[in-house]
Amino acid sequence: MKSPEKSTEKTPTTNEPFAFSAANLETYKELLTRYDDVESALLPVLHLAQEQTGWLAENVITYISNLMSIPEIKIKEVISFYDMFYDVPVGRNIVQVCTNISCSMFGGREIYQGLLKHFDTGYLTPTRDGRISLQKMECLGACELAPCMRVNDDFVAITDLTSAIHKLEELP
Amino acid sequence: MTEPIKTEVAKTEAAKADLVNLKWNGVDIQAEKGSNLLKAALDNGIEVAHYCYHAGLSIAGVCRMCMVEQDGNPRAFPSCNATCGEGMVIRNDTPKIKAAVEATLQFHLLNHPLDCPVCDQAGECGLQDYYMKHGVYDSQMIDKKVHKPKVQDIGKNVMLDAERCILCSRCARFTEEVTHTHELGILNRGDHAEITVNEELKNDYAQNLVDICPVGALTSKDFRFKQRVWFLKDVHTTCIGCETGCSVKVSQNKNGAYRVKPVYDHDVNGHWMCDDGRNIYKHVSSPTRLSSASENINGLFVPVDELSIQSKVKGLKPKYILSTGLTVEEYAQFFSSLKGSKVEVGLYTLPNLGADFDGILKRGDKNANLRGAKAAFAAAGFDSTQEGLDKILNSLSSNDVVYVVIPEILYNEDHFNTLIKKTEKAGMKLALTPGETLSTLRTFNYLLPVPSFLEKNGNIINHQGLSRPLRAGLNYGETSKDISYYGKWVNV
Amino acid sequence: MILKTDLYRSHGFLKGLYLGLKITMMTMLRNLFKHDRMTLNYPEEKYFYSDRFKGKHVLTVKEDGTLRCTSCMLCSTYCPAQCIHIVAAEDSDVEVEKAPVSFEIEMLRCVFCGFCEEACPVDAIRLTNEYEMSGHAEQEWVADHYELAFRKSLNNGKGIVSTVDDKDRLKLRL
Amino acid sequence: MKNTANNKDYALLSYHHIPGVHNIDIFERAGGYETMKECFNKEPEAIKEEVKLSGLRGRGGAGFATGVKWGFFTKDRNAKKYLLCNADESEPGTFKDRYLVEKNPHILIEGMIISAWALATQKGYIYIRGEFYQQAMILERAIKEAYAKGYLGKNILGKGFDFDLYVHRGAGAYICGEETGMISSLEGKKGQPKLKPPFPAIKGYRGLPTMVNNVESLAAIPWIMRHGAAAYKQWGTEKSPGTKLFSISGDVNKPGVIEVPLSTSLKDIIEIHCGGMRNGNKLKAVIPGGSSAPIFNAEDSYIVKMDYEDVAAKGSMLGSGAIIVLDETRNMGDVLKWTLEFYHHESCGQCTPCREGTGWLESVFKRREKGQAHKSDIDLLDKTASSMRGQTICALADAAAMPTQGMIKVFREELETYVSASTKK
Repeated sequence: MKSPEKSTEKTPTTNEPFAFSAANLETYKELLTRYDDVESALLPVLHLAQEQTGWLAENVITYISNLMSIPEIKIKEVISFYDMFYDVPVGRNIVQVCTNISCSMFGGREIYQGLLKHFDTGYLTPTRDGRISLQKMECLGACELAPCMRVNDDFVAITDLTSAIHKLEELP
Repeated sequence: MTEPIKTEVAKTEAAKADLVNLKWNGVDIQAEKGSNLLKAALDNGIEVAHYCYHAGLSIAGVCRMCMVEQDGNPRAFPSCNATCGEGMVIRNDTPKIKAAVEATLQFHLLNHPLDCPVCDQAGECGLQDYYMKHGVYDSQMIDKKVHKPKVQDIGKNVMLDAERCILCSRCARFTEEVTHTHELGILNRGDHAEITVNEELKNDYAQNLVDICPVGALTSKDFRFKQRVWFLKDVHTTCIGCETGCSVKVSQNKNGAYRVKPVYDHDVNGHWMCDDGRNIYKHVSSPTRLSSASENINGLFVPVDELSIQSKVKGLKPKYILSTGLTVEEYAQFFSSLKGSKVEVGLYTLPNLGADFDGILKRGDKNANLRGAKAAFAAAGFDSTQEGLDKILNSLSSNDVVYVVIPEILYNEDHFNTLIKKTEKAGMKLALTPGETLSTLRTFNYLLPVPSFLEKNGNIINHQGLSRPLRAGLNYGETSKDISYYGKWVNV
Repeated sequence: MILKTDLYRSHGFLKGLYLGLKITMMTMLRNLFKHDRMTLNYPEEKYFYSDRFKGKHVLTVKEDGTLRCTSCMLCSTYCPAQCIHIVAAEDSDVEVEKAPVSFEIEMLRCVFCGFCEEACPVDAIRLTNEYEMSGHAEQEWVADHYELAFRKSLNNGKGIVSTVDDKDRLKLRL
Repeated sequence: MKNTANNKDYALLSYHHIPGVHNIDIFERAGGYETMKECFNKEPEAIKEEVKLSGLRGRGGAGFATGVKWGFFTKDRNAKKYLLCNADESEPGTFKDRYLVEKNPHILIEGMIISAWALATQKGYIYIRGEFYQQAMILERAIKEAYAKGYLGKNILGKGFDFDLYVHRGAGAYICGEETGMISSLEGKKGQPKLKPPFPAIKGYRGLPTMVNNVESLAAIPWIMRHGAAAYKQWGTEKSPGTKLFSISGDVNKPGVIEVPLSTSLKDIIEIHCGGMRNGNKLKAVIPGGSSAPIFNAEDSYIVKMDYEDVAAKGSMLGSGAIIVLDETRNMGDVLKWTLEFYHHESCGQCTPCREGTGWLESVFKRREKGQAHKSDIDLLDKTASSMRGQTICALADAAAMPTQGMIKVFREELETYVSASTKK
């Protein structure tokens, strides 16, 4: 669920139609063979689409809806339900900071607020150069690295705000 | 096209499965084995609070109001997800359950906006009804309520207010199971969950959403702010929109009729009705409806005394063209009023419109009482076919007077206009209009008011051959006489 | 001042007459010179009833001058004389959503019982202590919402602002 | 006392000391997949019997005996059915499955193959949470190796038994850790739990019988089958036998995952296996089984034995075995605030008591920030929590209510001072 700061006005829909790249189409076909029905492949397909375009806009939804003949409202429901599917434009790198019990004990929340102030951005809104989107997440399952942060797909051990900012400087 | 899923209609009466008897709050009730426990309680008139359960939809089990306790089962469980078994002892009046329902209702009302003064559902709202019985009268909720988008027009005459929604998912299940159009869904997670429509509503049964929504989240745009429901009285009658003949109730008071809602009818329409049927009340109390006999003076209709019309018509040979929207009793009375005099009577049947069956309820054949009419014509020995009508129309001459009963609901005006053009040759033309005075009636000499479907008691025969009653509500057109009154003019 | 009957009997006719006249003369002189007499010279001197008095209705307004009434019809439902007729319609401001297009009270039918005041959930209608409602027979006796809310006597045409608002109600509770 | 953690002949981490054991050849050289081959000669019923005898209890959180759960499964071998591995692991404080799968994915795959053989499921999915991307890739590679070796796919080891295994990534929702929530998510819908009855063993994924087990439960199957149920019972007590992975975090010198026999005392775990309290602070409280387990104060923590019965006796639950240690510098009000914020964020929104209740519980702490909370709000918390329990489809409402009531029972004064601390009088 997006946290309350999620803007409620209609997200800007890029109008040119979306389509899977050739490679993604292959993986899509292979994905279908894994399941006994088409709907079960929805989550992996949405992951695939998000890796290709960064975030899931209206045109992505209509494309997947026609491709898998799933009603659009069902896809919108799924996208808005899960934290890792984004229906708002996000930066190139997704930085998830854990603010749950073990990490908050070691300053996870202060680090998250500090990063927001440092990059002067809000929940999930990309920084001006479109490089980073910060996301406040619940327990990321790496409590021994508390306070823990995830950058794109890997865990990053940080000790405090300065080490976190240092780690994010190197990102492309 | 998928097998028409008429809810419970096509289902032949299953052999009476063996009945089981169970105790509910100490009262013995009987129910079919394996049937829904909550349905059994409601059928036996036991009051069980419920929001998400609806007999015509699947079980969601999310509102958690119908919790019951069973001897030997420590945990309370929702009765809508349980089936009837032999000798079950169920209680929903124990203090534990009462407290649970009270707390759950407070949870329902927690983020519910204080909209009762401006909400159309007030008076028949599920929250209001249960609040009186199960309410926590001193709520401790002093925080800011969660806000969601209010006043949204989602098309097809339905307004959505996501803040009032208690997320019982009845509407989402309706668009998924009954109309298979998947237009409504619940976005987001937790208490930011919100009912939304995908672009807009497109199906023909959208206004059923307004009926099944237990709160004021989905309200009808046509009825918006028109009247408070406690000022209205319901008249149970039948829809004359097409040959299905759904059982409906029309809410009306002395100022007029305001809305039409379906009534559960096991054999014909189940719980639903189509959107076209929702407008059948409009002509009954509309200001442009003919209220007294009137004469056509170069295009303007001026009220005139009936007797003067009778004198004008004397001596001409009368011919009648009846519509298919009349009741069986009216046909019988009309034919008996002719008392066997040699006169030609034709039947104007409306043309077939759109698909002959849309898979749920709507049918293309718009003649409400076609079978009743054909039977009455045959009994009285008149020709009810199209050729018979054409024969009468072609043989019209200047010394004939033709009475045309205008169909109450005209979906296809130009087909009717061809009929009117054909009657030009007659010497004197009289129109018996139950509905509004249409512009095309200018060619008629006289207009005579006749009662609309909401002002007469009688029966019509629907497509299955079942007779469905029409009941008169508050009659406003006191002056209008029924068809047989004009039938007597034959021997004047 | 109760005449003592035994006094009158014991002192004979003349004394009784004298006592009666004395009381009348004293009252007359006092009224002439001390001005505490009961009568009011209406219309120069008017009697002001307390707020409890149930007189002519007023439709209160919000700070921005619009009617507070949401046309929820509770007053017309509760009115024993059924003399309140309201027509509701969509309001331009989505926050308000519903407002009365016309609010009429048939002043001749109204029994001034104050039930509408009790029924109103948002303190939109009150009975003021105004009692001057006389008029000619052919006069239009149905008070529309303009007269009920913005007549001269109400804060000379600007209407009476009622304070019950969501913000205030929440503030009160906290 | 000898450091009994991570002993080589324990059930789960016995291969963890071998470098590169995620590669199938090294895993086989160390004795991997032998048990699987032996089991294929055994009768499936015998395997089920052995697991039942071992008394292995579900390691996901409820602690329901795996053998009994397998007993509910349909016996009809050629009916279409599924075996799901619950690797969602979103319970705050829990990271044991990640630690297990990261280093040694094959033990899970071997466990699933043996279970599939016993239960005759044709297809299996490992539902792993979306955030564990690298772990999903590790599992994906391990499964490819297993397919290459012929341990998966059609006609495994020539026994005419085929079993396909795939990895399915979730997308960040704690509710998908709940059995039926995961099934809804696997069906491509919102991960909202389904009504029970019918239970998944009878009507689960796509309406077919589905067996859902936790990673740790499935990973223990190979050891049990190799050494027999009796050997497994040598650890732990009669009712909670075997070893358990504990993920310890918070104020300890060496947070991490340890494998110790059940009913090891919490005192030993903290002092011996985790190197004692961080910079020597005094222990104040311990959350024994993840965020949904009510909290222990210092006295209980020292005497409790970490097994299902003793922890339950002390009023909490072993849950997923995630121990969060809190020293005296920690403030219990903060801990409860974070827990309730977690449950408010993660409630799936289906049932009204949980959807609105979790929001309301957390609103008391939001009011505290604005300085408008009062001491009486603690009673409101308690009353709301108790009216949420047992009213919903899944146990998230209970998981939100129990820690609240537990915290109020143990640290009531501290909560009251915390809540009314910043109220501007």
